[in-house]
Amino acid sequence: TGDEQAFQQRIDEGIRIEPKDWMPEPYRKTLIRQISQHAHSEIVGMLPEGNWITRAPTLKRKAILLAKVQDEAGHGLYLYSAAETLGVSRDELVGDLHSGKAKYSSIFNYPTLTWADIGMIGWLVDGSAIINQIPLCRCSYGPYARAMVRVCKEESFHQRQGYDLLIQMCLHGTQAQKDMCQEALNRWWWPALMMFGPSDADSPNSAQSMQWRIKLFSNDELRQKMVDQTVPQAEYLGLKVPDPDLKWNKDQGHYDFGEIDWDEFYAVIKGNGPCNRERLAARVNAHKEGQWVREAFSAYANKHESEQAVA
Amino acid sequence: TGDEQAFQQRIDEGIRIEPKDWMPEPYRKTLIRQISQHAHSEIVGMLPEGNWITRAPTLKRKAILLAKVQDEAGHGLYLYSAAETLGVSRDELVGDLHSGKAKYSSIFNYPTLTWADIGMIGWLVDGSAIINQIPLCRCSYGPYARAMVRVCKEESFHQRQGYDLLIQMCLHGTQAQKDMCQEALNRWWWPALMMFGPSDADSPNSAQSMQWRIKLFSNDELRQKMVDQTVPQAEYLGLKVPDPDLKWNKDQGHYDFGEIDWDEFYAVIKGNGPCNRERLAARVNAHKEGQWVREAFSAYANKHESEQAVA
Amino acid sequence: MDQTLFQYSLRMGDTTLILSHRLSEWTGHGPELEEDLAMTNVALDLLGQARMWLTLAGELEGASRDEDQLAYLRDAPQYRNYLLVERDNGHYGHTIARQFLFDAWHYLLLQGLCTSTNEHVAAIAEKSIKEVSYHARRSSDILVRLGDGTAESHARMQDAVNDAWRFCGELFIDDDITLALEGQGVVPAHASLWQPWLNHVALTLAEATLTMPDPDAAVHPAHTGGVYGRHTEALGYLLAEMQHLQRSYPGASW
Amino acid sequence: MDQTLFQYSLRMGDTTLILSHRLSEWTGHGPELEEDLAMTNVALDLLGQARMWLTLAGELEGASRDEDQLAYLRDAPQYRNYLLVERDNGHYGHTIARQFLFDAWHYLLLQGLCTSTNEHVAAIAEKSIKEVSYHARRSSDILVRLGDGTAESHARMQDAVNDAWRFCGELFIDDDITLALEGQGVVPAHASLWQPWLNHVALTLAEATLTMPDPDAAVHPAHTGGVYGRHTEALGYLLAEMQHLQRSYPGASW
Repeated sequence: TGDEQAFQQRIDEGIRIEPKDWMPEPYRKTLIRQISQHAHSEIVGMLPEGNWITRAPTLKRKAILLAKVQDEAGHGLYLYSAAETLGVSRDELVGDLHSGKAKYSSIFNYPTLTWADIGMIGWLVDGSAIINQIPLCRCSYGPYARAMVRVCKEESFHQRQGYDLLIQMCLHGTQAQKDMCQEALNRWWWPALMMFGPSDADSPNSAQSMQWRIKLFSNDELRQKMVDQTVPQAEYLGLKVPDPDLKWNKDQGHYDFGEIDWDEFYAVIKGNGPCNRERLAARVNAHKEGQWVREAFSAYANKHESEQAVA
Repeated sequence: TGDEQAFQQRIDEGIRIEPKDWMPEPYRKTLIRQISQHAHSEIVGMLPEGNWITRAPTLKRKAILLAKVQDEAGHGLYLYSAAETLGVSRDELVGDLHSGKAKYSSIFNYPTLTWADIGMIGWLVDGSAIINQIPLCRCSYGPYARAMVRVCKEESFHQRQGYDLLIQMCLHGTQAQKDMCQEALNRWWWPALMMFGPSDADSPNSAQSMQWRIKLFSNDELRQKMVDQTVPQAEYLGLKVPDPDLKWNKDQGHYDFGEIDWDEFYAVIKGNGPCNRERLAARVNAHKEGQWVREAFSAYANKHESEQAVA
Repeated sequence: MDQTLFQYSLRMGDTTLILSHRLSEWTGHGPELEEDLAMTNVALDLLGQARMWLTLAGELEGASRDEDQLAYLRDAPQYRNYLLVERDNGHYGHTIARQFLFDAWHYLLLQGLCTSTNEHVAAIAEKSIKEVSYHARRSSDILVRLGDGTAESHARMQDAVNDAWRFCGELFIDDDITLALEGQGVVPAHASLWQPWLNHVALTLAEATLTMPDPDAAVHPAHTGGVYGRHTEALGYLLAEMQHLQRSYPGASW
Repeated sequence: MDQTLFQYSLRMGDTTLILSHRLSEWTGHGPELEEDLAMTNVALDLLGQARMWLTLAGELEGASRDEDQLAYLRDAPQYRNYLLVERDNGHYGHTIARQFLFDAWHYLLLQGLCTSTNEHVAAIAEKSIKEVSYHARRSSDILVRLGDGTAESHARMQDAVNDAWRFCGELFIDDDITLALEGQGVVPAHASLWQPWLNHVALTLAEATLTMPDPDAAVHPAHTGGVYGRHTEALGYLLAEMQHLQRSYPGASW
């Protein structure tokens, strides 16, 4: 249709789409799914890191971690707001999360078992998230692009903090601390690579999303970027990346790396990761336990609104 | 009446009263109150010690503590059974505990704050309990007297274990461990003395109970016995009894000791001890959370009873 | 004065640290996202204050203990926090009631500390009072909305206020430490905060349609002793969790 | 063989110790007094078994670590227990379902260990199996009564069995350690216990009017790794609590 052509032309010209602009229904739906998944990931992502707040080993590290998890709640808020500009309510989106209909990033279905995991999440998980998200600062939908600018700025701060935590443990720490980091890297490396999603060959919706400029690089391109960026950082830390096939490819100017265990990837997506049930249960439980609070807030608001109306 | 005279005569002759024997109503009521309070004390008493089971410092100490708390559950069971011979049900008695109508020993309203408290409970609390209970092995009501024989045997074992724990900490321990014991004694000494109840002058029901031989010595006599027995044990541990007025009275062959803070005593009885609410809440909560289990047990029993009747 | 002020700084440092810990237990589990954020924010503020107090305490003690050694290497009997802040969170209403009662005291105390003759104390108080004035506004606001919300929330809040009440009196008790420091103009007498606190609490509870418990019932000897290291059974578990890493890897730096 | 058997003894010692710890959390909080007693009794038995296994482990290791050093001075990544036993207790039905599934495996394993070519292993197994045969009878009995009790208890038990199921497969996995020991007649192949276990579980669940989950769903790589130190998030908290005193007063004896 003419609308669609005009819409695509604006996108091709790099003009931002804003909430009041006409947009094709599939564009709207895809964006809602993508933004809300991103929002849910921020919220569920509070749990694995939150797991170490009460056990952080110094007061400074505790403050950094608390502030970081608080930032994630903030990201969740902007992103839900960005999704709401597309005509859905936060309640609907949260309902979809709790019913299991909506997804969130599978990485948060892995457990945080030692303090080194907090470093790994900052370094690898936030690192991968940034690589995924920086292009989205230039995506076609205005509210999403603007949310991403703010998110990326904070994420890159988080990533540096995570790496700093690991430098402390790996370069200035005891052997036990170094071992803890290596063991954590062994657990987090592959899940972090999986964060970029299936290989391009298995990613059927990518072409449309790229045309709409809500996806700007292919999964495999971004994954390669992450590997290339991260391997030297691991070397600096003195950690061994748990991939026997990893090696520098001089001709390509890239690292070659081993095959990802896609069975694991799909198992976690289907709900069979180590913590899927625990994560969802924690969110559902918080919501349920908080019901009386939310009800009281609205009862109070209604009461005092009507009082004001009378007065 | 003639019944009453015959009853009193049997008691005076040292003949045991058994469940099927005639007994005056006030005797029955007083015994129910006394035995059930004792049973409740065993059950509530599981909580302050249970508080350290998961934190016991060695596996051997953990095993001793677990076994001890288990014994207390067992004592609760015999004592409820002894009370049931007087025509009340355990459910009624437990209901009275949970509603706050029935009392239990106030000592269990004090918190266990360090591992040394586990030693203090064994040494001082079980020690006082034994002094209270040994005479009851000869009391006039058969089922109660027999329960007491078994209870006292185990309690005296517990007391030795508690004292052994303290010997380890005070005589073989570090300065920090000794300090921990002294601080614990400072908190437990006076409440342990209060376990014997108000002074004889303020203990109006004692005369009748003595006549019935369900109380064999006065509160003050028993308290004096406890002090005389315990002070040398404290000295052996190298601990200072927190009573500036304590001193050996050569003429009397007893220790003189300071005035008990009866305001504290009555405050705790009235519900204002450090842990009254927590203790009762823990019991009520366990009962409430266990309701579905008890209901299922009886549903199963009913179902399979009727099946058997049909077959 | 140094040892007296050392003790007082420990009390303040431990009190803010433990309350921060309790609030941080809500992170990721709040009743709605905005509450989660706000609660974490208060936890962060209190943690920052705890670090200032504990650092000051370490300097005054003169035994080269830094904030982490003080926070992570003392067992419960060495902790000096008030009992109110160490209690389990309970449901959200319990947490809010505790926070409301604490914030009102904390704000009044910091007002007094802002004019301390000790410049370190005054500086900490000035930095803290801006944060705490927000805490107090927020917890009062939520108390009112929950108290005057639904029948259920009203009942829960009344229960929560009643339950926390008996731990409030301890905040207003003076002893050798506070009296000595008051004599030097370093801290206000804690007893002097009682009447303004009670007035504020009475007004806010009334607005929340809640009944204020008997003021006399706020003080009971059974619920005091935190500042001398006599705590409730809750603190040991909290510290076991908080200190596990420092205790398990002695001498490691993080 | 010593180092292989050291590893295996740690697995058994840690598994019985952690389950004992979980059960002991019920002490004083059980649904009725008889259950409280019985649960504590099982906790005590398992603790006794843990002490035998850890003492054996310490002797085999040859590094002079005793049962307490092994129990109290290893952090979570050094623990070798199966994941099933470290999970939070949940409600009583969760605890019973876990116990039933565990006891059935434990009993079958001990049967095999009773004929071990290693006399220490055989001796521990013989002492343990008497206790565990009671545990298995008791947990089956309660499972049946709760499964076939009320509609509520039936639903709770079905949920509890489903929830624990995915952690069962790990118990039957063989690796270098078990295979090496099996080759020497020290332990049975764990995989050999699967079919008898499944048969027993199927019969008991049927009697309890409960549906057995899909056997294939019992094994999933995401829920294995305990014996290599990859645990769930629950274990760290458990150990922080359990080890606090030993960690806080290093070198003290108790």
